[in-house]
Amino acid sequence: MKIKSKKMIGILGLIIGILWLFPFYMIVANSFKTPKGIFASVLALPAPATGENYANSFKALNFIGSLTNSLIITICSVLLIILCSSMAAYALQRNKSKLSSGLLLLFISAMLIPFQSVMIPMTANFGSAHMLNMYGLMFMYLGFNCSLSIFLYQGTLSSIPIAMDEAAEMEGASRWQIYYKIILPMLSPMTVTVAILNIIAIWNDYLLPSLVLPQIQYTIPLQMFNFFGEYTKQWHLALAGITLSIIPVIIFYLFAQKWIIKGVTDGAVK
Amino acid sequence: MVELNLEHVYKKYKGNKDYSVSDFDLHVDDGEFIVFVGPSGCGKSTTLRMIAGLEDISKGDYKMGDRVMNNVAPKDRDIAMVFQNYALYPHMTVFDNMAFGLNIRKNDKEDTKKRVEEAARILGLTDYLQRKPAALSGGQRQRVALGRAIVRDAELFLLDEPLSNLDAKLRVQMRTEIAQLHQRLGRNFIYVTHDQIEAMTMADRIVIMNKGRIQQVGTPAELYNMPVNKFVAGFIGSPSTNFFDVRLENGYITNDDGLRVAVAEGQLKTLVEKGYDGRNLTFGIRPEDIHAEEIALQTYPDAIIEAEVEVSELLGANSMLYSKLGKTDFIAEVNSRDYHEPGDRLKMALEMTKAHYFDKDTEETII
Amino acid sequence: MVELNLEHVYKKYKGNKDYSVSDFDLHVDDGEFIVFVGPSGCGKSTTLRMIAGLEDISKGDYKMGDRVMNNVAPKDRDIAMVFQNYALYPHMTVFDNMAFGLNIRKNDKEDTKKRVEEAARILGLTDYLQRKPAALSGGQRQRVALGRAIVRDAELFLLDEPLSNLDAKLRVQMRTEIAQLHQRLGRNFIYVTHDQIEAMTMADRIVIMNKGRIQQVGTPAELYNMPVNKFVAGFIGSPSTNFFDVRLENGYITNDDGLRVAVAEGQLKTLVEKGYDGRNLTFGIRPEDIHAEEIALQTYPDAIIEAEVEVSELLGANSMLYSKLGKTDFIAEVNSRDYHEPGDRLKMALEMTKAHYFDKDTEETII
Amino acid sequence: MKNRSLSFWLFLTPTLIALALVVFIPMLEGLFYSFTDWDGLSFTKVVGFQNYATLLQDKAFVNAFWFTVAFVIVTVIMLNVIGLGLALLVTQKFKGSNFLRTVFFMPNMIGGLILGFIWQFIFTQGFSALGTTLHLGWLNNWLTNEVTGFWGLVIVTVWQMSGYIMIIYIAYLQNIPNEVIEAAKIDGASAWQRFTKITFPMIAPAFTVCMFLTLSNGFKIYDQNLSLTNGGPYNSTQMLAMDIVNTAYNSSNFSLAEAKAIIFFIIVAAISLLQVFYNRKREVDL
Amino acid sequence: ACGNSGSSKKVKVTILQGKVESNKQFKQIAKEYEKTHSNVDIEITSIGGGTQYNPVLKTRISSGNSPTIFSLAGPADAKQFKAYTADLSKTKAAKNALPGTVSAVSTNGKTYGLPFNVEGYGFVYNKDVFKKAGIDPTSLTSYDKLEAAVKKIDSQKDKLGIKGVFALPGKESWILSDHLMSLYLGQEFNGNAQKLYNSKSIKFNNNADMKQMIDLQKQYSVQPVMQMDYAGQVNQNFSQGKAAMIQQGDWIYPTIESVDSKFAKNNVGMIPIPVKGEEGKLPVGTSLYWAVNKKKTTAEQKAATDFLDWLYTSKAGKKDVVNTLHFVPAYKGYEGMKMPDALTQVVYEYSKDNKTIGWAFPGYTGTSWDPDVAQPNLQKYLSGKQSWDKTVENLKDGWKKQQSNVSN
Ligand SMILES: Nc1ncnc2c1ncn2[C@@H]1O[C@H](COP(=O)(O)OP(=O)(O)OP(=O)(O)O)[C@@H](O)[C@H]1O
Ligand SMILES: Nc1ncnc2c1ncn2[C@@H]1O[C@H](COP(=O)(O)OP(=O)(O)OP(=O)(O)O)[C@@H](O)[C@H]1O
Ligand SMILES: [Mg+2]
Ligand SMILES: [Mg+2]
Repeated sequence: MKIKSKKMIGILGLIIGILWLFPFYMIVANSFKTPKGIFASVLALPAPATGENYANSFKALNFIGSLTNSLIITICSVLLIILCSSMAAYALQRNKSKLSSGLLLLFISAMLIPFQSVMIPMTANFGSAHMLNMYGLMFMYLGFNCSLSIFLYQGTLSSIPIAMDEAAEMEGASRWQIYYKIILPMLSPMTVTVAILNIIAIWNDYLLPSLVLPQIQYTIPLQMFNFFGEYTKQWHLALAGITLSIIPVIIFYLFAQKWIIKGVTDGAVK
Repeated sequence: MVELNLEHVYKKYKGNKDYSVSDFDLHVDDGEFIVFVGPSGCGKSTTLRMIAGLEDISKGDYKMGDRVMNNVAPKDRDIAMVFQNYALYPHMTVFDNMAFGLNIRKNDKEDTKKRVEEAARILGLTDYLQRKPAALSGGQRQRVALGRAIVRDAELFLLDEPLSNLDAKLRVQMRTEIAQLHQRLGRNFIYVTHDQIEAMTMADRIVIMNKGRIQQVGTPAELYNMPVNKFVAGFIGSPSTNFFDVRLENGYITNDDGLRVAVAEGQLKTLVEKGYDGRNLTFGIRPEDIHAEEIALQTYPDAIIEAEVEVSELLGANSMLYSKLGKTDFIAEVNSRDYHEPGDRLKMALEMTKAHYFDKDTEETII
Repeated sequence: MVELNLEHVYKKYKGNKDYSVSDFDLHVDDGEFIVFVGPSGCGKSTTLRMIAGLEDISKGDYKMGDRVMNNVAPKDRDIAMVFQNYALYPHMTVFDNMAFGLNIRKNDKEDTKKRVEEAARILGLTDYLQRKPAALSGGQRQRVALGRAIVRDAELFLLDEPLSNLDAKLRVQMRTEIAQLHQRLGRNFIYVTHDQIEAMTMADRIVIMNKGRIQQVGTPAELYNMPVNKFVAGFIGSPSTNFFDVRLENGYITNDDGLRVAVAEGQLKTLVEKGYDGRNLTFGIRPEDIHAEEIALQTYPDAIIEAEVEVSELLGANSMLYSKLGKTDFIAEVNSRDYHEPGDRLKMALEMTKAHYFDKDTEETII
Repeated sequence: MKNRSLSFWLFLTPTLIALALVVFIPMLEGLFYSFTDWDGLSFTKVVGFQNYATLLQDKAFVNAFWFTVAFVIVTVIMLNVIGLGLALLVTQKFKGSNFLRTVFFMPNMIGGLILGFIWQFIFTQGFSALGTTLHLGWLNNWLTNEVTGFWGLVIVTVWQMSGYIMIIYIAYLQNIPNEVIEAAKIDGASAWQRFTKITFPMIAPAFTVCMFLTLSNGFKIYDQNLSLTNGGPYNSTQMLAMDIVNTAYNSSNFSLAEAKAIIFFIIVAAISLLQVFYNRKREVDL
Repeated sequence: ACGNSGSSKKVKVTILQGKVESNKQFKQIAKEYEKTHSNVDIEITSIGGGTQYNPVLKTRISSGNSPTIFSLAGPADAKQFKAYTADLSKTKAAKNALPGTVSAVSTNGKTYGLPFNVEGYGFVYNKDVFKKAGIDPTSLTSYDKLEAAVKKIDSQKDKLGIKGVFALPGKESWILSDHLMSLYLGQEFNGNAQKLYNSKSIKFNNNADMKQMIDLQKQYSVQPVMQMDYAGQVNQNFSQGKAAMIQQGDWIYPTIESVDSKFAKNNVGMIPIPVKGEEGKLPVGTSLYWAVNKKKTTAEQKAATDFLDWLYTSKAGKKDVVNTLHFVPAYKGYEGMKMPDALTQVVYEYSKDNKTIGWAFPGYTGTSWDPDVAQPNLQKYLSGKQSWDKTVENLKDGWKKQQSNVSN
């Protein structure tokens, strides 16, 4: 009986999964088609298949260079976000006062501000500080994305028993040590989640880097927009480019999953 | 030299109506081994947590020597603590759990390793050093919690029921280890336990609490022999003291259940002097001071009751007779050699010199 | 009618090298009260969890009557369980924690309320019904865990050290309540404890385990009086049986520590018959079978040893003498009336008819 | 941690500074600009509440508002139900559950424009092909009117975001101590009962977070709107964010756009924070 | 022409422009220019996607990081960036600009932008289909002739292998609101965007003609019209021979070519849309202009104008304009050069022959009337949700309202 229901769940999952994957089938299938092939029938399999799009897209995107930029920006920003926002969330969650709920409110409300309304004043300010570059961008990402991360961390922190802090405190650990040695490792499933969500957001971001980055620091999405002219959209190259650019993310995700799956807090306090 | 002073300490948790600890006043000498005992929920852990600095003190002062510690951060108090609920770090191996406090203090790596391995050996955890707490049995986890404290060389050790989940044999062993540690380090230990034998054997002094208040502080023998009130008399010793409502008349205590025994001479004098003659009071006698052997019946001819055995429990050398005298239940601990069936009516002799008398209203000890 | 059968059950946790439970084979009759005892980490909880269906059985079958239960989901087994680590629902009040199992079964609301309140009364939790577990003391939490089980009317009760965090008095009380519950419901109970008194007084049969294997199954008296091996003899009874390495020669057992006592007659015959004459074996005697009173010395003139007392512990009526005979440590439980100082050299009489003898290699009991 | 303690502030400083510089200070500047005739570069005069008066009569803004509200209601419900459902599905231990996680999350890995392109083809060609073979009329002519435009947006959003929501739910699900679930099993709770009585209450923080996220993202949604319908046909599927952007860039009316953004912020903040507070009340500290 | 020498320091010219599809080509040209002008350093950034360009330019400017040269899309842009646009009327390129091509960005005799190029639109047709149908496309000089031809083609759809005579992309509202309406509305303003931009009201007298043209295209288009976008129209239908003609411009050539280069080379042609009173004239205009940042140093401004002059008037530059950028030049002096493809050739020839009408639509594409009023109303009519009369009324009212608000 147990086995049977497992199978049923598996089959259900498979059906939903196929439904979910269909658009990806379209992306990948069309990325192997000639421009003519794409529009002859978008739904069909590529016939004949060509790898040319990938070669061309690779060149046009300056793939190695922009991949490097994307990686540097994404990795640094995400590390910064994880560190700073888990710290902040820890401070806020372990302090039960009006002030900290007020601060939390402030953080949360920052998420509601439409980006477009701060975009111009913000970049103007950063520009006058000569910070319109990679490093400025990382800092901006911290500002824009820390709220969500804090919010996420804050929620899980309540399930890390305060006894953990207390035990470490008794052993003479400082606040920082408690955070760094006890809390942060115990948060790791959430950290992986936070990392994934931020990586996705930053990896794909177009608007903000387009305002901030000098051409030499262009990321993949910025290069990708060269395929989207006013009238002519080079879908065959864009689709190949997309496929190329999500591969690193998928690889990361597959690794990260192992982490998420490994629930760490399982019943070990007592 | 470290003396601890708890001066009229109170604690009320947020959201509670009542104080969990009230007017807790205790002086602990340098190097003393103090044991807290008391019924579940009486405030033992709370007191420990205040000493550790994990709970704010609502009122009163906690001092080390003359220094008021109320606002000192826990990490600066140099305390090793075993939590009642272990509080193991789930993401660390057993080794790392035990080494954590030492690593934080930048203890020499080699020395840490040596100490942890030594502690693991003592605790029988050597095979488990690389496991995470989730893959341990209950008792193994508790030993890790204990290990975390014993590797440390702290100013003060707080142990909250560190052995409750261990088997008798291991418990005896651990008791010895803790006693040795105490002797070796000469630090103050405060130890919470529900195990009377632990309390009796380990403590320099026992603090017995009830409903957040200290009832009595004293050496094990003092508590056993001179309880200050009915609560202490009833709490110390297992099974606990039997109590009978009686009336003192003409040197005898009597009641409607058919109890009529002569009060021991010296005690009678005190009772009469204190004006209890002709009044109701509570009479207490321990199970081990009730005898059923022929020889005892002969020795105490005017302290004999006839009771009915309801249940008889064999506990090795002795048996517990759960008995009834009229409406009052009591327990007698008698030699197993004399076998008694449930349902037997049986003569028992009370060793009246060991008896205690309590005021019926205040429940204070008269003698 | 429910009989439980555990047929050669094995359990290996993922990631471990060894089996945590091996070849566990037990038949439980309808309505029996079984107690599991054994050293920490011996596999008691694991066995319980397999019976509950929380762990997969690696090998072997668990049956109720004739029905193999291995693949039945826990929720369909109709079990009430007290977890060693409580496993309270943190988001529910004490009331809701206890009522949960009944509500799930769509028990009548009124009845649920009545039952929970009754349980709370028994457990002394009436004042805490509206609190969340986080605001309870350790013992109170444990009582909630117990309460969750006792409100239920399950087919099978599994209790994993349900009283370890309670004080002696409350523990006695709870013991009685559990015994009454067992009587009233007539269900199977499996009970894990480290408390020998609990084991001895509550069990119909005791299962004693070591390193994942059953050592012996029997009534308390059987285990106490007829241990099948040295492990059982050493484990049952507290303090535990004293063991001496000896050599049987001419009706006497002797060793280099100066032990030389006559073997009791009946026992000697058996020993010789089994061919142990002139061979080394292990001699065991319980602390309570070692006496220091004059009268005993006179009664057992050819079973006298002279030992040195190292520590003397007063435990109410009796005292424990931690003593040394040559290189061998042992404990004697003697009457407190005869006071002995540490350092005293003392004559003690061994009650040789109560002695046990074990094969030196197999550690099996000879007699 | 005491809030008078140094560490409390030290832990908060980096994020507070970043937030101030990146969000709040520019926001205040924007607030100021909304009272001027700012054109994105400079302003000539302060006009008081004129922009706010204008926007109240702006039919496009009001239309966008109601369209967005409807969209938010539908997607918040669907995303949370489906996201949580997927999370529960893939946290069951069965073969391929890990693979499925990746599958459900993958839509997040591609950005807005491509998404719109792909889905346009699914709606226009995939749907009509299906509609013709199955003789289902309603599958034809998608995205050509307000209703199909609306549901098209909903479908794309759900397809994309539910993996996102799933991830968050998974993270919280993983945090529930196993022993509590075991206790519930012993208490006889069925899978569904375990979910409603134990799991769900214990992941209440996740629910709060996800409600908030879906709510605020629903209001702020732009990319999908742009790439799938671009507000069309006849601006019937134009949502608030797009209306604001268009006001700013297509009509070069930056100060009006700022005013709209402020009003928009106030509305969304009121709704979302109300929701957060309502939900936070039900959460427990363990 | 040489930059100013003397200073050994290189002059940096940063360019921000909105024609992404030419990004690569511009970079190549810049590199070539740097080779012969060693003291200039040119950095080109291309931003595309319509709404994306404008915010980037604004943030660049407001953060003190403004480009030396940037592109403008018409009078509305010119007005917005007035404070930054230098007068270019003295440049060689401006002097050589074809008549009318700079009027949209000129005020009071000052020129603030130089056209990238000229573009033209009309009906791009499939030569093969027309031939098979037996129709000479050049003969379709009036609406009636067009209608007759359309009906004729439509009647042999299957034989011709097409799905519709037209492919009208209902999703791309600018096809109607910008290109088509420009023809009918623009008549009131002689095709002058600047005039239209400044007018308080519009009469739109020729609206009935426009309706006729919309209806025709809709009725004989590949269906469903409202589902079709640019890619559907060009890539999917026209380039694959599924539509006989589409209303589009010369800019679609690269797209067609990328789909089927043979088809592009042999099969495409373009005829003017037959508008009453403007028969035989092709609407030709400019969609992007170069502006030079007046806030930059004179040296930088000089280097910038030098570059633009070089590009459009030097021999090497001209070659690049035509052969690298595939632009139809908006300047004089390109006589005898062959345009790279069939469609640009058409445009070039019409403009050479002066058979053109100006683009009026840049006069409203930068205003909110276009996206907020014109496009939705026309789409409503197209999808049958609104009558034509109501549509026209809304268009007129909307314009009046907007222009009274602007009140400059
Ligand atoms: N989840 C687990 N994963 C791996 N090993 C485990 C796990 N749980 C228990 N063990 C191991 O299995 C053995 C038996 O454990 P079990 O919990 O059954 O012991 P126990 O008899 O209940 O002990 P205690 O009295 O200390 O609770 C122990 O050695 C323990 O380390
Ligand atoms: N965090 C808390 N919030 C509110 N009340 C609490 C809290 N912790 C303990 N209490 C209450 O304070 C009283 C004393 O608790 P404490 O934990 O000190 O008891 P204890 O003596 O350690 O008991 P036990 O032996 O059961 O562990 C109890 O009645 C308990 O319910
Ligand atoms: Mg406690
Ligand atoms: Mg256990």
